Amino acid sequence: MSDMTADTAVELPRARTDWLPLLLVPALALLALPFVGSPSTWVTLTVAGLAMGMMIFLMASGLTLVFGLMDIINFGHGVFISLGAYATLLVLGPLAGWATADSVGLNLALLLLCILVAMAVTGVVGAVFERVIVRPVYGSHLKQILVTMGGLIVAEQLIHAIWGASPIPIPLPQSLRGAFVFGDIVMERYRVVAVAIGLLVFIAMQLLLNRTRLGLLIRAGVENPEMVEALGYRIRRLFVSVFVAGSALAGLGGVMWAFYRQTLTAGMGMEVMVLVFIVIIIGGLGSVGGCFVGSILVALVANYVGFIEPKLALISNILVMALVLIWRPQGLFPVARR
Amino acid sequence: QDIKIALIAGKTGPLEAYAKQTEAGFMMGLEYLTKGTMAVNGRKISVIVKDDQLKADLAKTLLEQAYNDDNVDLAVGTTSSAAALAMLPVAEENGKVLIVEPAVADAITGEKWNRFIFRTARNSTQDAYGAAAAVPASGDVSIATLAQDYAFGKDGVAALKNALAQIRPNAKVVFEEYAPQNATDFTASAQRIFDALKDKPGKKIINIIWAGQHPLPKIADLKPERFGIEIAPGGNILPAMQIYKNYPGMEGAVYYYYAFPKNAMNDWLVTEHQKRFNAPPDFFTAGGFAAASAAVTAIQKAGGTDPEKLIAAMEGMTFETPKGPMTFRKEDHQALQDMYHFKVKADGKDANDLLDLVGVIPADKMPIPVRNKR
Amino acid sequence: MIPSTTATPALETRGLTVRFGGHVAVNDVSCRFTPGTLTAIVGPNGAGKTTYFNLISGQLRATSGQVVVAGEDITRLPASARTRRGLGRAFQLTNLFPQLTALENVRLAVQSRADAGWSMFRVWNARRDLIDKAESVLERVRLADKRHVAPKALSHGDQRKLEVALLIAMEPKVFMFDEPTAGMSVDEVPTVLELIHDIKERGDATVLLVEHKMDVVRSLSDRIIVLHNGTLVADGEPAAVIASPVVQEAYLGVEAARG
Amino acid sequence: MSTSPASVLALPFDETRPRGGFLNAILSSDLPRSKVLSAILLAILLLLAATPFLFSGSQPLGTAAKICVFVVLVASYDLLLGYSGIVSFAHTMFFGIGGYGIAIALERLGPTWGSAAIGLVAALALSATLAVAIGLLSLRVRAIFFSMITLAVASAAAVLASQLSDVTGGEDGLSFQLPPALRPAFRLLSEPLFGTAVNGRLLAYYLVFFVSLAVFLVLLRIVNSPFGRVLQAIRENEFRAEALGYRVVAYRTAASVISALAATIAGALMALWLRYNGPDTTLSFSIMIDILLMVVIGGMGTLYGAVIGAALFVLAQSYLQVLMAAGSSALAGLPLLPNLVHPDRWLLWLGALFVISVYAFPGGIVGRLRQAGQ
Amino acid sequence: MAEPLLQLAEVHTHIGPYHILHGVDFVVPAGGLTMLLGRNGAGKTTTLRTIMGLWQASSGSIRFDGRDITKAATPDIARSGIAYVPEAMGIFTDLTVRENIVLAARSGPVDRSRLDWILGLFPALKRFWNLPAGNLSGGQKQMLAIARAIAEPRRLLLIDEPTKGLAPVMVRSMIEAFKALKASGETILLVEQNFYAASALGDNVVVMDDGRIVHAGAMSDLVADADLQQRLLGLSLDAHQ
Ligand SMILES: Nc1ncnc2c1ncn2[C@@H]1O[C@H](COP(=O)(O)OP(=O)(O)OP(=O)(O)O)[C@@H](O)[C@H]1O
Ligand SMILES: Nc1ncnc2c1ncn2[C@@H]1O[C@H](COP(=O)(O)OP(=O)(O)OP(=O)(O)O)[C@@H](O)[C@H]1O
Ligand SMILES: [Mg+2]
Ligand SMILES: [Mg+2]
Repeated sequence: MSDMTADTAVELPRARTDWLPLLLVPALALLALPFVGSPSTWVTLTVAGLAMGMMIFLMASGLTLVFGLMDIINFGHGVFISLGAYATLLVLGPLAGWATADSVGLNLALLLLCILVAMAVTGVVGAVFERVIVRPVYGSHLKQILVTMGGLIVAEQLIHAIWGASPIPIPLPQSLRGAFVFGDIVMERYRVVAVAIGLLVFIAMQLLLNRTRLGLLIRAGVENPEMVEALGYRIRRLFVSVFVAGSALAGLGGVMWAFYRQTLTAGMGMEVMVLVFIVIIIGGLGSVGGCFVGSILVALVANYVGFIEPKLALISNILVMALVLIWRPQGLFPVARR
Repeated sequence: QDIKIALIAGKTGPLEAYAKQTEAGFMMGLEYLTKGTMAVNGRKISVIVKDDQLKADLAKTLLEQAYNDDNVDLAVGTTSSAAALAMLPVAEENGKVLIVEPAVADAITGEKWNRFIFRTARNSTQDAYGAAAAVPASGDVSIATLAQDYAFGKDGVAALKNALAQIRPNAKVVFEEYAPQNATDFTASAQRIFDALKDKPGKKIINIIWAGQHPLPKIADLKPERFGIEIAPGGNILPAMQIYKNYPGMEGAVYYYYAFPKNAMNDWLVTEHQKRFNAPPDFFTAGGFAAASAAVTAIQKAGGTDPEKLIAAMEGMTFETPKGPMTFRKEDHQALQDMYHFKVKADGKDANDLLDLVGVIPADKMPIPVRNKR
Repeated sequence: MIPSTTATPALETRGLTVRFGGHVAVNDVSCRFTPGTLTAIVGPNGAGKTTYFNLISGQLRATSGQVVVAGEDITRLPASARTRRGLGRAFQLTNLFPQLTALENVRLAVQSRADAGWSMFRVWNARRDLIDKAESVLERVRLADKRHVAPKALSHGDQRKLEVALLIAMEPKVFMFDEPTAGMSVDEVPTVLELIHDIKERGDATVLLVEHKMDVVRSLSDRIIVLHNGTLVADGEPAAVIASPVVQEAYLGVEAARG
Repeated sequence: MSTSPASVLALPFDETRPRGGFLNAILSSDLPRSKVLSAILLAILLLLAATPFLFSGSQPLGTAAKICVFVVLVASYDLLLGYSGIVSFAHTMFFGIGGYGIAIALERLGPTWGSAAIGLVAALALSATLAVAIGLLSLRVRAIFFSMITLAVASAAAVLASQLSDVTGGEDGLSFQLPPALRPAFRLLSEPLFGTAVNGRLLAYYLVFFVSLAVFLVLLRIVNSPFGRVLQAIRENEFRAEALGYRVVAYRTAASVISALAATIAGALMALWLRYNGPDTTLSFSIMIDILLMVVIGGMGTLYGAVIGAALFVLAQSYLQVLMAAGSSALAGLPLLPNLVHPDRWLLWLGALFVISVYAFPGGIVGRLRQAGQ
Repeated sequence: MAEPLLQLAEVHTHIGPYHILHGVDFVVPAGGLTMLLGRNGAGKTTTLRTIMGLWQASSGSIRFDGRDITKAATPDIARSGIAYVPEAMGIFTDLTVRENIVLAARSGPVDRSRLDWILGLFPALKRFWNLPAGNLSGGQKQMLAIARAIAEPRRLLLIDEPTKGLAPVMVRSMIEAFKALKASGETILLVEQNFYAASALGDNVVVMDDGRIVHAGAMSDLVADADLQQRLLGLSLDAHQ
């Protein structure tokens, strides 16, 4: 709707698309092949890595919106992941039968329901969080870190208070367990589902941010909220909705992560936060595409390195980040300076 | 005058659940052993509970306070091994007894030990012997280990290798895989292990030595049975073991499971615990209970709380616990105790009905080396 | 054309060029600036004037060409090192320390000039001389009564004056003014012009002035150079340059400028 | 213009006029500028100086020592954050280096002053080198990227400390002995002074106290020097500072180095006081967050804020659980409330404290007091 | 006479503790171009910001098009048909020129002929269409700020010093643009230091000093009356010395 360059009488220069980072993924996969050796192992590792990347992306996408576009460092993002995970209990409690039912339909419906409920819960809590915790500290990173860290501690404690401190095992729906086996290649079923959902979310976000002026408005609003208001946009309302969307996405990521780990702990969201930060920095703050590529990159490298030289697995994420930042100091797709 | 006991545990932080169990077990133990009077030798017992938040420095400070400011007669703790290790010198400086529960590091009754230290908890080597004992005693057995890439994991693997050499010479560790401490994706590790094991003759087992979130389901989902590989998980607290349900038939060794020991103390514990907390007692509940038993038995035997008398009484002392009798070995004050060889049930009645007992591994079948210097 | 003096010029650029992708913002500009002269740089918006300044003072790195100050090639030096070699710069878009007081803004410039920045074990206000000098500079731009006001609370015109004050406080050998009077009210302009005039009169300083107000240019400059699309297209006596067709068309518009 | 900012901003005094006096010289002309603030600072100073004689028991002394150490640590961080506008998450790394320097040296080389000196010097050298390296490599990038890089560096340091368990003791950390003069058994005076035994523990406390005081005063001088003023200018507008002739990267790197050195000293003091060092004590991310909070509560960009922030926070941390225990038993009859103030929920209140204090003191406590004073 | 488009009555504005506007009173009639003049620090910018709701008037009233907008929120004021070019231009430096203009056109894609007209006025914008606006030259940024304000028709334009930093030839095209806008029925309130540009355009003039209105009348009167010029613009000069 915003593409007014379409057929104006004045010939306007076109923006160029940057394909290079996208090529990085296949290049990396090909590079790893000779080192891995066995093609079937390579396929297994690659597919697993892609799927893990999708799950990381789901957890990180909300943060890239909130942190990358709105410039709010939300250390509490992790708790929304946990909260989304725990919200599955609201569904799994009454509908436990759907998980063990021998019907793919029911199993998937259960997953979908979990996702919807979790997104609703985290969205609402996100709205409250924004209102109570974050709003007074727009513009000051430092205070954001502290306040969201405080919010994180409080929320984690509340999870403890509500659901108890012990880890809670949750069942992965019957038909999503196990793996497809093709010869020597294995593909976990759940990871296939994760890929589907990840792609869906990615496409939806891309459309929303690139086909509407939403992304522009957010970025402009961060730089100069006064001016955006003077142009007639209600930036406050927009920011709240973005924050809510970011939280709901974290909730979605949390559900996916919960079923992957099959155990709930209040700290499970916080544990992935460093990874999530690394991913959005690699991607370029605020770039959904970058976050997507970054997630896959990190997960793939982790798998290849874990197979080829496990000693390095400990620092593979940081290594990837360092290399990417040396190549592109602003991340793969810098949103700010194109 | 009251008998004062300090109980230090990591009550807040990621291991909150463990500390809760220890505390509950300890209090129930006192209650059972004093028949509800909470008094020994006519002296009332008061327990001061302190939270070290799993921090070593705080644990150390709290123990100092307990001995100096609160004047406790003896102390029990704590959840984290690092914190427990930091506490050891404090006991020596103050010349008072410290019963270590449930920290497992070997060094506590090994190189870092001093004569004021007693441990009711099992140590890592006992875990390793348990795991080794769960391995078949005859035929070729090839084992691959999966452990976390830091001192705890490395020591665990070394201990397992030792234990196997001692009691299961037919089994060999053929491959050691170390993954990052906070790893969540185990595809690469599993592939490496499969590659290492699949062409080996005889029984093939993956032994997992892991603290925290268990990688078991991730490995199991990759279908090791394709290559005839079995998984031997360690024991854990009940909520963590509930995942085992999905993989019936797995065998391993565990420190405590509520349905295994058959004795009056355990029967009382299981019924009472079920009544009060609506759940069976767990790993650390039993541990806390055992620590309480050690304390009460020692005070009764020593006829008071004089540290030297306590030490004299406790060396070589045998005391009852929900796991049956335990004995503080004279040399290093480690409580020697039974372990249990289990098999995961095919269909349990409820969420906590998980394990079948294959056999008790008696304490005297595990020749735990003495590692301290006296 | 200005006859080149035999003495080494205070500042010289040789074939200075900068490219942004396909766009050449400054294209092969060679020029010498002699001490004691004021050179006005004019040209349409986007001609490359500010970019030229950026290349000289080190905010941008040149794609090719050299910047030479008093015989020394400084092309590779960072901005701070160039400043210490006597290049001073005021910015077109006001660029100050928004939360520090006006006085502290100026004092920092004075302190840099006195090379006192690395002194760690002395209390700052023990250097009374720096403070006195900063105050006298504020006096000269008529901001003395606002010396405790931070730039973010100053009106636009006052911020412009403070920008000029910083440059004066640095006492450079080469002064570069980028539209110093833009947004300044009619009654304030003369103050600034007087200041610039004084600097020029002292005779040892070299002044470069970017300015769109032609009456200002005419009254102050000894020489005008014209940039157009990054290229130096004219260089010479003010009257002659202003009368040249390229200035008349590209810069002033087809009709002659007012007055 | 009667109401223009210029005339309203009639300052209570003109800070550009240096004034004489001993106090002024010691405090580098940066006086507290508020009566209440001065009174609080003086009270903190006196209390810290007299703690051993005012309170008995090991907890108050431990708390006071911790306050001293954190004042230095927080002040050194404020030099980075408040004065230079650099957000680094690697500050605990330097704290840890100091701690490990002392711990490793005293453990390996024996409990002498010489080994402590060697440990400290080595730690300072390592810290300075690392600070220069990090500074030169990464202070050029955007602020937020720098923060993230330091986050990665800090976690790498923690991993390293855990991996090098032969040297660092891994997760367990290191317990060690102090030089004889600092041990509790050492008596300087045979008679107690004002009822307090003048022993090695007391000497250790005063060592911590006076070194902290000295480092603090040096930092105070540095931030009020022309150098400190340049740092503030860079924080405000680095581009402009560079144009004014200040080499931004060099200044920032220098600030990082100074701050790292001070943090290293703080770490060394911490280790000396605790006779222990481990990853949780000096390296953990939660300490980093505590530091941030102390800076912000106290007031960024003023070193007095560090004093107040550290004192308040350490006190809260040490006594919050005690207070809550009292509160919870006082509220025993009521529904829900006792649960919320149960000592195990202390983190909940700490979290709330984070949020509330940032709101209640947007300019920190010092900012609030100074405002009120005008 | 019909109600003026914009009317300020006794407007006082405080910024923090400082009292900046001391009862500003003036009207902007519909359809014309009103100049707001005054020396530095007189309060011109503060007046425009108060109209836009970016500072809150502490007392007095502001009416626009028959509605009281004194307490309205900035976005609502903008939506009622006011466009604003701030003194500091308010360019979104991270966004491209195109994206800046896309945002300014609130109701959808810019009308093609209008865009052609704007890019005809400011060819540089066309040339740097996909360049981040932060990389534009000072004058080009100024052009973009104005292009943004006129991307869609509005009832009233508030423009703070549009000619600063513009080359003479651009000042000319800007004057042409304002004339065209005036002809199409838009009303303009312009703050300007460039008295000559001002006199070429203004229908009415308002002069401020020290947070108050010191003169209001027709521009032709002021241009014709050298004494008045001297008194208003020279007066402040004397007062300042
Ligand atoms: N980083 C950049 N990338 C691409 N183009 C740039 C960049 N920086 C500047 N330009 C372009 O270079 C040209 C020169 O800009 P400059 O600021 O030097 O102009 P100027 O002569 O100072 O104009 P004005 O009078 O408007 O201030 C402009 O067209 C600008 O768009
Ligand atoms: N944010 C602020 N805080 C405090 N005072 C301010 C602030 N902004 C402006 N002022 C003061 O308000 C007065 C009027 O400023 P304003 O910017 O409205 O003047 P102006 O007429 O636009 O001047 P100029 O022609 O220089 O732009 C000045 O004295 C200024 O110092
Ligand atoms: Mg320019
Ligand atoms: Mg103004």
